[in-house]
Amino acid sequence: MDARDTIPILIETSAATDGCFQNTRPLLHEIAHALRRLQLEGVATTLDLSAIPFGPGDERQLIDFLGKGEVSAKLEAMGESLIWESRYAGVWIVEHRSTSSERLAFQLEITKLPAILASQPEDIAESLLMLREALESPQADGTLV
Amino acid sequence: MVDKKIKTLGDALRRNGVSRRGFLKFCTATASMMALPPAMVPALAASLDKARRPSVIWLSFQECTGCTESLTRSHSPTLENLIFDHISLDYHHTLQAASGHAAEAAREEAMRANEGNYLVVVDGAIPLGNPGYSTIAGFSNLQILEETAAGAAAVIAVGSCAAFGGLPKADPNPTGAVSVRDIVTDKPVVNVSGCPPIPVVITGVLAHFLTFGTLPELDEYGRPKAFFGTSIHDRCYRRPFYDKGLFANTFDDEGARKGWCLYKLGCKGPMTYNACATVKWNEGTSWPVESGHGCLGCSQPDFWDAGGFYNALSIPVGDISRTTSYAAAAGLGVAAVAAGINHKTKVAARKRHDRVTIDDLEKIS
Amino acid sequence: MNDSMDFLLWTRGTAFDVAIAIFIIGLIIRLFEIVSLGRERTLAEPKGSEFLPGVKTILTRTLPDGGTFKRQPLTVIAGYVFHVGLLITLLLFIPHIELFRETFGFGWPGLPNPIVDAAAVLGVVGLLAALWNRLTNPVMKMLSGGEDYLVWVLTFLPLLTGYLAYHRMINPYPLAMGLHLLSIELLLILFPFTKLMHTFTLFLARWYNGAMSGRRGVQS
Amino acid sequence: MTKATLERGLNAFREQVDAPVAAFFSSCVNCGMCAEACLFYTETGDPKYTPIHKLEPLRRVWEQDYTLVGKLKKLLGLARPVTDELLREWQELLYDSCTMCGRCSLVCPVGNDISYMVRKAREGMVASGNSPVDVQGAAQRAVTIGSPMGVRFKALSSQIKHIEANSGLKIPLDVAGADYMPLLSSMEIINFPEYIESLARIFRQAGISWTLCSDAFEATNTGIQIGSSDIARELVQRIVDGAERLKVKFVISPECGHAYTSIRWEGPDLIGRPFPFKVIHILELLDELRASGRIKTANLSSERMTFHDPCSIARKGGVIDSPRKLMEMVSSNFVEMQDHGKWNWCCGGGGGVSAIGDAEALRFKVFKRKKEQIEQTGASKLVTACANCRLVIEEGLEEYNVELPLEGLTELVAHHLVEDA
Repeated sequence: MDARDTIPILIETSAATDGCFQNTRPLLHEIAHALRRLQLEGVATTLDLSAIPFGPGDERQLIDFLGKGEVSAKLEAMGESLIWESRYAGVWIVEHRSTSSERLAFQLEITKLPAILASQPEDIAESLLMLREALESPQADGTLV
Repeated sequence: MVDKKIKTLGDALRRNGVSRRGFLKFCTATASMMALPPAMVPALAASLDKARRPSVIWLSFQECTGCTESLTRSHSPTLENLIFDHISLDYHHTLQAASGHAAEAAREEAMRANEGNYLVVVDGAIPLGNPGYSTIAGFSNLQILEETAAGAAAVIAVGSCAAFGGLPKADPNPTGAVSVRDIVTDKPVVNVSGCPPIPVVITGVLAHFLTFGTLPELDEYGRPKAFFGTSIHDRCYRRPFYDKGLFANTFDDEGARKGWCLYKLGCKGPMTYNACATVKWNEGTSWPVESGHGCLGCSQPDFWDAGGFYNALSIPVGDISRTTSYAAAAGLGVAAVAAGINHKTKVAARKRHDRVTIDDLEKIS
Repeated sequence: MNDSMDFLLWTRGTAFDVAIAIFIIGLIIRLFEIVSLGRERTLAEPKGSEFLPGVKTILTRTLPDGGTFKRQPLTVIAGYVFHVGLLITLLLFIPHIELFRETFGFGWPGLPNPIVDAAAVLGVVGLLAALWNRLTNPVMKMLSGGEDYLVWVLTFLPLLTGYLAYHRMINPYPLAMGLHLLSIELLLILFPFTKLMHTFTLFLARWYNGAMSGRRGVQS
Repeated sequence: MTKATLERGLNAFREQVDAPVAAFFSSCVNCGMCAEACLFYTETGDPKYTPIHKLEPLRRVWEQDYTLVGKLKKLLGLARPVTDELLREWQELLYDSCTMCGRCSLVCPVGNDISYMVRKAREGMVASGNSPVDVQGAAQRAVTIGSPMGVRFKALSSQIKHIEANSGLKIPLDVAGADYMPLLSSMEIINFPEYIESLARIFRQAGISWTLCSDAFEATNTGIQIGSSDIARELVQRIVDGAERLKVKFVISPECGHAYTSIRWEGPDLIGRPFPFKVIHILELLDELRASGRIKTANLSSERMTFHDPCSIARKGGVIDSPRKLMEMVSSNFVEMQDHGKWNWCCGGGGGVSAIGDAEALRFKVFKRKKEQIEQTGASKLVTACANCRLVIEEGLEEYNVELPLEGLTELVAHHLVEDA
């Protein structure tokens, strides 16, 4: 949601202006190169979209262009994060938000699976401990689960 | 306030129940904020996990508090909190609860306890014209800065006043204002210029110090290259229009409405190095050029004296048409004299003319 | 003068004022020096008028005659390429037009930057060719003195520094732009006192030639 | 005060610098294009013959006396002065190797009229005693005897008698109130008297009232060639006096290049007042007679002919179309040279060069250009309208062993003239 939409002032935007800043196209080329690299060498690439000089409309144009693919996930850790695969397999969009829904980071990951979706080894170790603990200590009401 | 027993940032986060995923997300956000390449995230995570808690002393001199305002209104509150919660801001005029002798005592205590390790953040220029122009608790800005900087690990000059003298130093500089770098020469000084500076740049520098215990790489003006490495012009989304020769001529013409380049309206983007074009302002909402106004060049030294804000960068600073008219007038005067001399020389030559006859064709030998 | 911003401000400020003042004063002096010498009255019955042939010659001498072109193609081509490149760059680059607008109170449309950029490259190439020609052509080599090479340098530097500044090949930009301005200031200061004056006096020269010929009913 | 001195020379240079000269020197960027227009450079390849370079002495005077920087340089001792030595060295460049043909003035991209400046520079050379001795002699003869070749009226008188006796034509002499007064060049009197006969023939047919003048027949003006307005004035004055005495309406400049320049263009300025008569070139007059139908020709020659434009008449006099119309009156097979009209190449002997003995070898060398030009046309006859060009070309062709007859255009017209009587 664009904060500007709530300002009750009419901003004239001609059709010509919308998305004509030409900043999306070069980025799409970069994505294509990254995909090729992933395909041939298995090397993942992350593009930080906040470092790209976007004009008004550019970002929306890019996201619309990439579209939505089969997978989308929501992560709840220090606020919400939205992660979805675009209709181009291997191109993932990762948006991190804070607890007050401010965007913290916005990235494109060209990878098989964004690292943040995978369970982290430390967390796995911790959860194993927790699970064992739970199994070893009998429940007060006698049920296992 | 954070529990003083917690030594590292990693501890603090875990104590707050943050998962590894959460930490990774935090690192990603921090890297993005510090304008570090995403590939740096794992290294950042390792460092941040072990990051220690520094003491920070914030000094305000000839300033307008705009820099502090900018910082406290910074977006990403969670992230800010995390960083700020983790530093120990032991002295800050505007923000601290203590006042008077108690406040000064806090500063002295922090300096003593963290000798050689604390950070000094300065906003505002230092007047050298007369120490009385700006004092705190009876001490001149110069005295306080010299004294505080002596035991610091590094100094961060926040805002163009501290970094370059800023508005106080603008011609004719009535207070004899100078920048932090003019005073502090034996300590690393990081300039985070801008009027005001971009808030995440301030936190970015703090995060860098926090994470790596070092200062980021600086440009020739002592500014972190990560943020000041490229000019506004080079990162401006309106750059294609500049290249095509499409310019707004007024603030309400078709070009302005279509978002064409603002060069002719005085945009100083080509000479200005800052991160506005990508980081943007007000929670990433927009930035001056996107709002339809050219860059003022506020992160460059002496931008106040760099000619009219609405004059194109190629226009000289002075009143060129006045210079031209005066020069033309002077030129006419001098030229009239030069012309008179030439005329006289020629008339004299004519007068001296000896009629050539066939008898004097030969040379005297 | 310890950093590039100070340098830029100086070149955009004091230095520019001084340079433009010397340029204008010098220019007027030179033109007055020339015109003050006057022309002899001509009493012979004219065969034609002076004015139109004078104007015609001003225009026609812009094109080379076929014979010269055949004998000295390099001089002609290098001269053209460099002059056209320089004039396009000088007069049709938007930032330059803004400067003229500020000075004279009016401007004119410019060209897209890539075209100006190409023109600047042409200008540089043309100048290099002209220098090579000057160093190798026996006539030009014999005629040329220090001033000819000075004038070449004075013309070359603004094009070069402008090109480097535009492409941001000198960093930081304030240094690049300051160097560009400084090179122009050098050019402006020395302009009225060197052969660079031909920029203006060639109109006088062509007019005199055309007018004196026109009066005799002679083609010029 | 008599005798030439450096000081007088410098003063003369100073007098000669005017606004056009200053504009020309200010505009020169040493592009060297004028060299390509000059046959002394193209035929020798020696850069010192570059036209603008020949003006170095005048340029120095202009720079040092009439420009701020030059005066400053002079004051600081940085200026290279004009010395006797320099002028001696430049004599060859300003006289031997310049016919003032004006071709350089036509190609200069900044519009410099270089031959205009050479004419002026010669004033300083004369005043400083650096004019060629041979031309000095010619000037002395012109002033004392009345002709550079030493031709006195007696010689003309006997030629007149000879022509009248042979042709039965009447050559009017000193007839007051006649309309036209033709001038002659000494060469015509001595080498090409056919010209006088042709005039008489054509004028009789056209019914023109004309007269020769016994004390003003010589058209050539060595003052113009050597570059002395004072001497030129004296010579022009004689013509003006003669024409005024006979009260003629027109003075006819003969088939001679520099005579046209001196009497038509410089004359009134030299004597300081407009002429009470008009000056017309013989080719212009013939063309007028042709146009008005007063003369007609017949039996056009089918011989391949080409025409050499004398520089002073064509390029510097603007008489270009008339000779072509006249050529069409006499030849059905007229071919142009490759560079003709205003672009013609000089014969190499104009501007006094043909009078300089020391310059002969150089003159023959650069004649190659004209020779090639003529040969390219394949013509078997060369026509021209200048006695000097004619002589120089004849000598040149002889030097290169080329057999080619030359004829004056006026004679050729007379030859084909349809006569009533």
